[in-house]
Order: sequence, then structure tokens, then C-alpha cells
Amino acid sequence: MNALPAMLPETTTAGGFLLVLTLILPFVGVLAALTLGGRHARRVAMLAIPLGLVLSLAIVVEAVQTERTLVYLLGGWAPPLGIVLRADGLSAVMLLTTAVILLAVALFAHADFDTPPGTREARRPFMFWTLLLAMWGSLNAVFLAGDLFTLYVALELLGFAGVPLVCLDERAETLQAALRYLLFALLGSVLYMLGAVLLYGAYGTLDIALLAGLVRPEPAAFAAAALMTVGLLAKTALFPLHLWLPPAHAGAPAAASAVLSALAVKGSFFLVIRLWLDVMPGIITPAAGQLLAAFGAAAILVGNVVALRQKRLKMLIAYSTVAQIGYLFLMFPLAAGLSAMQLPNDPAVTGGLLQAVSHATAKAAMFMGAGLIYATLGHDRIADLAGVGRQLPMTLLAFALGGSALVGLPPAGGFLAKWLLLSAALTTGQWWWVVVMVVGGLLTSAYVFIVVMRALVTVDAGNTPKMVVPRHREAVVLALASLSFLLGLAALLPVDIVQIGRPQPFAAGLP
Amino acid sequence: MSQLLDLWTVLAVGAGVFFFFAGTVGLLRFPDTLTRLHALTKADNLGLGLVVLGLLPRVGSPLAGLKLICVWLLVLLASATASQLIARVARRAGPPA
Amino acid sequence: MNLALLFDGMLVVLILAVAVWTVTVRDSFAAGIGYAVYGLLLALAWVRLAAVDAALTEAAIGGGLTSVLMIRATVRLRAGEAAARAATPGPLPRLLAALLGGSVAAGLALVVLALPDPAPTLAPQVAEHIATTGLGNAVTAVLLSFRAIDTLLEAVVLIYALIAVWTLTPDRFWGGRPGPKYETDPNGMLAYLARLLPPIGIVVAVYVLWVGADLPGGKFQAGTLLAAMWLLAIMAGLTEAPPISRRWLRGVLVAGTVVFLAIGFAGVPLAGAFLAYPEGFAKPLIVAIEAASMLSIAFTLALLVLGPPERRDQA
Amino acid sequence: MNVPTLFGLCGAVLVGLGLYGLVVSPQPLRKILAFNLVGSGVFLLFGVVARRGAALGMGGDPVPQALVITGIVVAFSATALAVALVLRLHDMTGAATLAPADADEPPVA
Repeated sequence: MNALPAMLPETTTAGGFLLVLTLILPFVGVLAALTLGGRHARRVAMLAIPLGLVLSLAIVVEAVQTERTLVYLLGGWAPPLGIVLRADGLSAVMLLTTAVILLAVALFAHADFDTPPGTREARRPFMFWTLLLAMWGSLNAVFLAGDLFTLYVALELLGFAGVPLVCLDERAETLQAALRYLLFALLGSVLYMLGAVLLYGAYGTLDIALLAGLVRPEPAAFAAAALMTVGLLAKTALFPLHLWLPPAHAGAPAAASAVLSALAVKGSFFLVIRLWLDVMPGIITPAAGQLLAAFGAAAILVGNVVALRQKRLKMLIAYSTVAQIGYLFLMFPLAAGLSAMQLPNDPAVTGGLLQAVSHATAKAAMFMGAGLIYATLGHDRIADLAGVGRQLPMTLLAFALGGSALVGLPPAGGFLAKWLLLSAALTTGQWWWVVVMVVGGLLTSAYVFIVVMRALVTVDAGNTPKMVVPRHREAVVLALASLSFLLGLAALLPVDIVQIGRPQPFAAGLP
Repeated sequence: MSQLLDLWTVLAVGAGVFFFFAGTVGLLRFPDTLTRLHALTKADNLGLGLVVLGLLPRVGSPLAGLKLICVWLLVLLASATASQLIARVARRAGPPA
Repeated sequence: MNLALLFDGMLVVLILAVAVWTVTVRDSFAAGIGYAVYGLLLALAWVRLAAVDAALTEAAIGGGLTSVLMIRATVRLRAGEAAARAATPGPLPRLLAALLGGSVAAGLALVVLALPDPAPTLAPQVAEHIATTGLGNAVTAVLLSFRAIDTLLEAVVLIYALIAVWTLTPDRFWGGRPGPKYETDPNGMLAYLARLLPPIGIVVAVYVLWVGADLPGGKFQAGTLLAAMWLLAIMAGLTEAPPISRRWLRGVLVAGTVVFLAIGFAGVPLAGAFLAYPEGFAKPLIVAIEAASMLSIAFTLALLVLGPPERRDQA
Repeated sequence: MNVPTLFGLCGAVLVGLGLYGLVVSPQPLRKILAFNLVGSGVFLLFGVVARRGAALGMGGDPVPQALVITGIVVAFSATALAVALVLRLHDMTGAATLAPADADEPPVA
């Protein structure tokens, strides 16, 4: 009656407990920050984030060594009754990326968000550090949970952490951006939840691995796929559901923008990958993949063109995020195309994920760089950037490196990602995506070029900086940008981490 | 005996429902806030009371009967307070022009 | 059976009618009231679906707290009401929206009609394993044993939401008291109710928590009751909302989650897994978690209703 | 037609109605109310799924019933945050709509 597939029940693997620790650590941080209050929040964050980085490194190492998915049965209950935590290659990479970026953001923001002397607790710093931990916890939950409902709760956590980060500064426009972000996020999660309800109604389980074996092409599954995808796209801000993103990301403090743009939207994107490639690969038609990528292509073109027309640097970077999100969705028709040709879909999947990681690192660096420019000049008007090259050389270099990573120059991570996607497109004969990627790259290079050129102009007049930025803050930004720029060297690694624990290519795909 | 109890239940609950109905009609048809309140509080409390009385012989245990009576008393308390508050606001606002 | 179907049919019609009214009525205050009625009717629907736990939660939270939140907000937004109404979209967008809503509803209806028969269910699995928890209420067993992580994360959701609400505090009021200062007649009816009701409410809440192990009930329903009692006392002017900077308050807010985590981690050496309970101790441990969570939930829910601090803490 | 199916159809209509309200209401508060309608419709559908799974003396599948409770609490948290945002925005600008920034953009959904 409950026709679950005949598969061996999962058991907790070696290193499974690492997943529990990684999941719980940020939440413990949030609780500690809230209880201790005041300036302790920052201490908690500075303690927990490096610890989390070590944990996620340990997960990556364990996954690489055992070449299999790490699993932990919570409470000892196996699905479908219980819930498991799982970390395959995709999860491990995202966990590590998140920890690295958060560490960089924390180091960057350390001085900005300090409790003023003589105050026991001030709203802005206290909330920033608490929310940083909160964002981290929700992302880890998204990457680790193996159950659709747990993922729903994780998505809500992500929204509740992201919205207040947007309106950390008390201004009417940030409040308005936050409200709109919240409405989109709520709509997205309720649609996602509706899909999960339909799947449970049809198959009696919410576990991702079990569902993968059960889902058949029938109305409930199609409706669920459509609802969940639309919901997640609203949260990922894929064109045409992107309008909430630029004001929200550009209005936040630089460190918060970095987290939002680099990481927050990746959480829901990660779930799209899970859904399309792991939960219901059998029922996603090639046409659906083409449609999703068409929205992606529109995002690339519209986002880049609008970015070019921006007058303020932070808005430019925010619109660039809209475009870069578009690239992420090109992987779906390519993966489907490869599977249809009975070829392994690794290049498309690895390319897509690499694009996510590359954009995350580059964009965090660029937003933080823009924050330093704003602090130095007291504005971020692109037309008046002259002299920045002299005052903030490292920042400008970081901006250029991050920009080249977005454009996709070798050896940047973006280059390798686009290379993999391009070759997948050529293999499957989908040349139109090649055109989109090339045009998008040209547009991206245009606005990166404009900003860098404007900033390199020297001024003789006494252009006194509003504030002298300490060198170490610039160094953090440069380090992150360099990381993004050198990410392409991942191709030299002996193992393709992303592919660990992925289903065998021919099992998935079309019949 | 059981038939007698059944009859009691039917009569009491039926009467309770009638009062609810009357109260609802009053709520919809009466002209202003105070008269509407009058219809509601009088009829609803009596209606609920009769329904509770009618159901009392049918509960399984004395505890369950006690719970039913508590429900009635709490509703009395809450609706009395709420109507008093509404009436005060209505009096302050004056009669509708 | 047919009489029951008739009753359910009337209930559905009533629910839908109130829902339509809530969406279309011009006055937002009326919409808030409509939502309260809707929540209570929905609780009846939950009873008809044999989900009494969900009915209690819906009545308490959907019909109760959400409506309080909405009605308070509409009163404060009264001033802008007329201007906002002018921005109502024209007939074409309304038609498109109706098409969107209609097609989603139609699609869902088709899926509902096509759900498999017999329905897949985990009830047999729950029945098989519930004995190990020592609980009689299967819903509580799911919430606190089989899917304990969801419940743990949900406690975190409440804390996140409160942090998010507090982020909206104007800087000058940081650390102050949420909500306005309620001044009411100390001898008035409301104050009288606020003195009389809380003791009863607390007894009922403890009862609801206690029976939750075996009968419908549990920490959410009990916590909501406590929150309501506290809010009543605050709104009647008998007591004030505490300043959000107070250590004890922060402690109470996190207590439930901390106890949950501690018992969860104790399960690693004692029961072989995180969030597992040692054999024979499941029920007392679950009751302990529920009791601690009830307090945290009560405070969090009430503070969520009160919103961010709006005035300085005058000692 | 049986009882669960009846409530299932009710849930479907509630979702559609809520989506309509979400799109057409200019006031954010009404959008939030509409979002709650969508949410309760979804939960009702889940309750129907639970009721259909009644077995072994249980009136319904307890797993979805438990998840609905979690869902209701999460939806309340979301509502509280959204209402707080609307009120704060109102205090700051006196505006009760998202209209100013919405003027050149399509509404939500």
C-alpha cells in the first residue's frame, strides 16, 4: 500500500556527527548572542565562525576521503518516519563557501559594527552579529536537511534572517525594500510548502532520497514541481521575479549586502538544484529546462543592461547579481541535454555550482569594496569615482579581480564555470545559450571596465577622504576577490568534489 | 429514563439554538450598536447555557460536565466584558448621526 | 453520514463566504474581524478532519493572536486607509489576478481529486514505534521524537522572528519597552477580567500541556494561552511589558531551546543519537522539554504581538 | 464526494482566493491577510492528506497533523514580522501602501 522503493535503510555514516555540529553551532551562537547581549554578540560570532570553518573543512575532507555522502539519522529514526541530515559534494562545497565568506565578512565588519563605548548594548552592532549567525544557521540547515518540510522551516529561517539585515539602517526606503523582500519570501515559501504537501499526499514521504525513487509523471508531481519551482524562483530573484532584490541589497550596510547577495539567494537556488536534479529528475521535461534557462537568459541580458545604466555603485553591483543569478539557471537544460544523450551531466552540474561559488566570493568582495569606497568618498556615485585608485589601490584591484571573475577571464572560477557550461552547450547542440553567455560576458566587462577606468583617473585637487580605511579591511576584500579569481584552479584538483554522492548519470534522466 | 434524558437534550438544545437564531437576527436587524449588543449578550448567553444544560446528561464523566460548565462561565465572563467595552466606546462616540 | 456531509458542506460554504468577505471588504478593520471569524470556523474544519491538535492551534494562533495583531495594526493605520484604497488596481489587473487565482485553485482541485486511493500514510509506522516514546498522543510523538528537529528549528524560528521584529526598534528606544503604555480604568471591567482570568488561564494552560502527552494539547496551545493571559494583563494596564534588554527576559526566551538542545545532545552518549531519548526516559524528558518550551513560547508569542520597543524604559 | 475531498476543494479555493487578494490589495496589511489565507488553505490541504491517511484507529496520519501545527506557528511569526514592518514604515513615512515605489512596477506575484 505504501510502495516505498526496495532500498536499504540508510544508516549514520562515519563523520555524520559533524553534520549535527555544523547545523547546531550557529544556532547556539544566536542563542548565546541573544542571552549575553551587548558587545558579547561580536565575540560569539568571532569565535563561532572560525570553528564552523574548521567543521565544514572536516566535512569536505571526510567526503573526499570516503567519496560518499555523509549521513546522520536524527534521533536514530530512519526515513520516512525520521529525518536525516545529508552532506553530498554539493552540500559540502556550499557549507565551506558559506563559512569562508562569513569569516571574510566578519573580519571586514569587525570595526564597523562595534558597540560604542559607554553603551551596554546598541541596536545596530548587536543585531548585525546576531543576524550574521542567524543567516549562517539557516543556510547550513538548507544545505544539510534531507527532508522537504525541514527545508521549508529552513527557508523561513533564511527569510527571517535576511529581511532585518536589509533594514539594519533606519531609512524609509530600506524598510520598504525589506517589506517587499519579506512578501516575496513569504509567497515563495508558501508555494514551496504547497508543493511539499502535494508530494506527501501522493507518495507519503517528504524525504528527498525516498521521493526520488517514487516520483512518477502524474498530476500531483507536475503541480508540485511547478509550485515549488516558482516559489523558489521568487526567493532566488530570477527574472521576472527579481524586482525586490536590487533595492534590498543596495540599501543594506555593505557587509550585510555582501551576505545577502553572495549567500542568501544561493540558499533557494540550492534547493532548485536539489529539486530538479535529485527529487524529480524523471519528470522534468526538456522544455521545462529550456523555459527556466530562458528566464535565466532574460535575467542575464536585462540585469546587465540595467546595471550598465546605474549611477550608483551599489545599485550597479546589485543589478549585476540579478544577471549572475541568470547564469546559474543555464545549467538545467544543459544537464538535461547531457542526460538525454546518455552522457554524464557532470560538466553542467559542476559548472553551475562553480558559478554559484564564484559569484558568491566575487560579489561579496565587490560589495565590501563598494562599502570601503563609500566610506572613503562619502558617496558611491560612479561618475565621481576619480581618485579612488590612488586612495584605495587594494580595493580597486579587488574590484577588478572580482569583476574579471564575473566576466569569466581565466583562471577565475567564473571562467572555469562558463567553460564547463559552454562545452556542455556545444556538446548538446544548444548553441543559443552560447550566444547568451558571450553577450552577457561582454556587457559585464563593459560595466566593470567603466568603474575601474573612472576610479583610475587621478585628481590633482585636494580630494580629502572622509575617512581613512584601515589597510587590513582592504586586505580582506582583496583576499576574497583573489580567491574568486583563482577558483578556476579547482580544475587541477584530483577529485571533482561536487560529484561526490551524485546519482549515477544513467539512472537519472529521461527513460 | 434514557428516553426522558433524550427528550430533555432535544428540548434544551433546540431552545438554545432558537436563542442563537434570535440573537443573530437581532444582530443583523437592530438599528444601532447598543441594541445589537443587547440582542447578542442576552440571547447568546442564554442560548449557550441551554445548549450546555442540554448536553450535560450526555457527558461520560463528571469532569467532562465540569468542563462544559466552565466553558459556559468563561464565555459569560468574556462576552460581558467585551460588550461592556464596546458599549463604552459606543456611548463615547455618541449616537449615529 | 449524509447529515454529516450536509453539515460539512454548510461549514465549507461559510468558511469560503467569510474568506471572500475578508478579501473584498473595503474597510481593513472589518477584514481583521473577518479573519478572526474565519480562524474560528477553520478550527471547526480541523475538528471535522479529526485533527484536534491542529484545531486548538488554529483557534489559539490563527483565530486569536493573528487577529489581535491585525486588528491592532488596522487601528494604527486608520489614517492612511482612504489614500490606500484609492490605489486599488483597475479592472484589468483584477481580472488577471482572478484568472491567476482561479487557475491555481482549479489545478489544485484537480490534483485533490486525483490523489491516490488508498492514500499513502505513515500512521502504521507511527503506531509501530509510538510505544518506545511512552506517549499516547501520536502528534506529540511525531513533534518531539520522530521529527524532533523540525520542532527544534521551529523554536528557533520564533526566536529569529522576535530578533527580526526587535531590529525594527528606533535606535533611541533600544532596550526599552515594547508597545504603548496602556492606561485603563483600574476599577473598570477590563481590569477586573484581567485579575480574574489569568489564574484560570494558567491552570488551563498547565492542564493542556500536561494532557498533551496523551491527548490533544501541548506546548504551543498552552504557550499561546499563557501569552494571551499576559497580554490581557498588559492591555488592562495591570502590568507593563518588560524592557527588552533585561537579562532574565532573554534567558526565558532561549530557555526552551536550550533545554531541548541539552537533552538532544545528552542523547548522543546515552541513547546513541542526537535527539534520541534513553529507553524508558522518553516521556519524562519530553514533558521536561515541553514545559520549558511552553514558557519560552508564551513570552516569545506575546512579545511578537507587542512589536518592537516604542518607549524608553522608565524605571 | 466524501468529507476529506470536500475540505480539499475548500483548501484549493482558499489558496486561489488568497493569491487573488495578494495581487490586488494595495495595502500591505491586506496582502499579509491574504497571505494568511493562502497559508491556511495549504494547511487545510495538508489536513485533508492527513485525514485520508487514517489507519489503525488513528483519525488521521499524525505526521502531517504535526507538521501543520509547526506550519501555523511559523506563519504567525511571519505575520508578526510583516505587521511590525508595515507599522514601522507607517510611523516613518505615513504611507500605508507600497505604492510609491510600485508605480512603475508590477505588483507582487
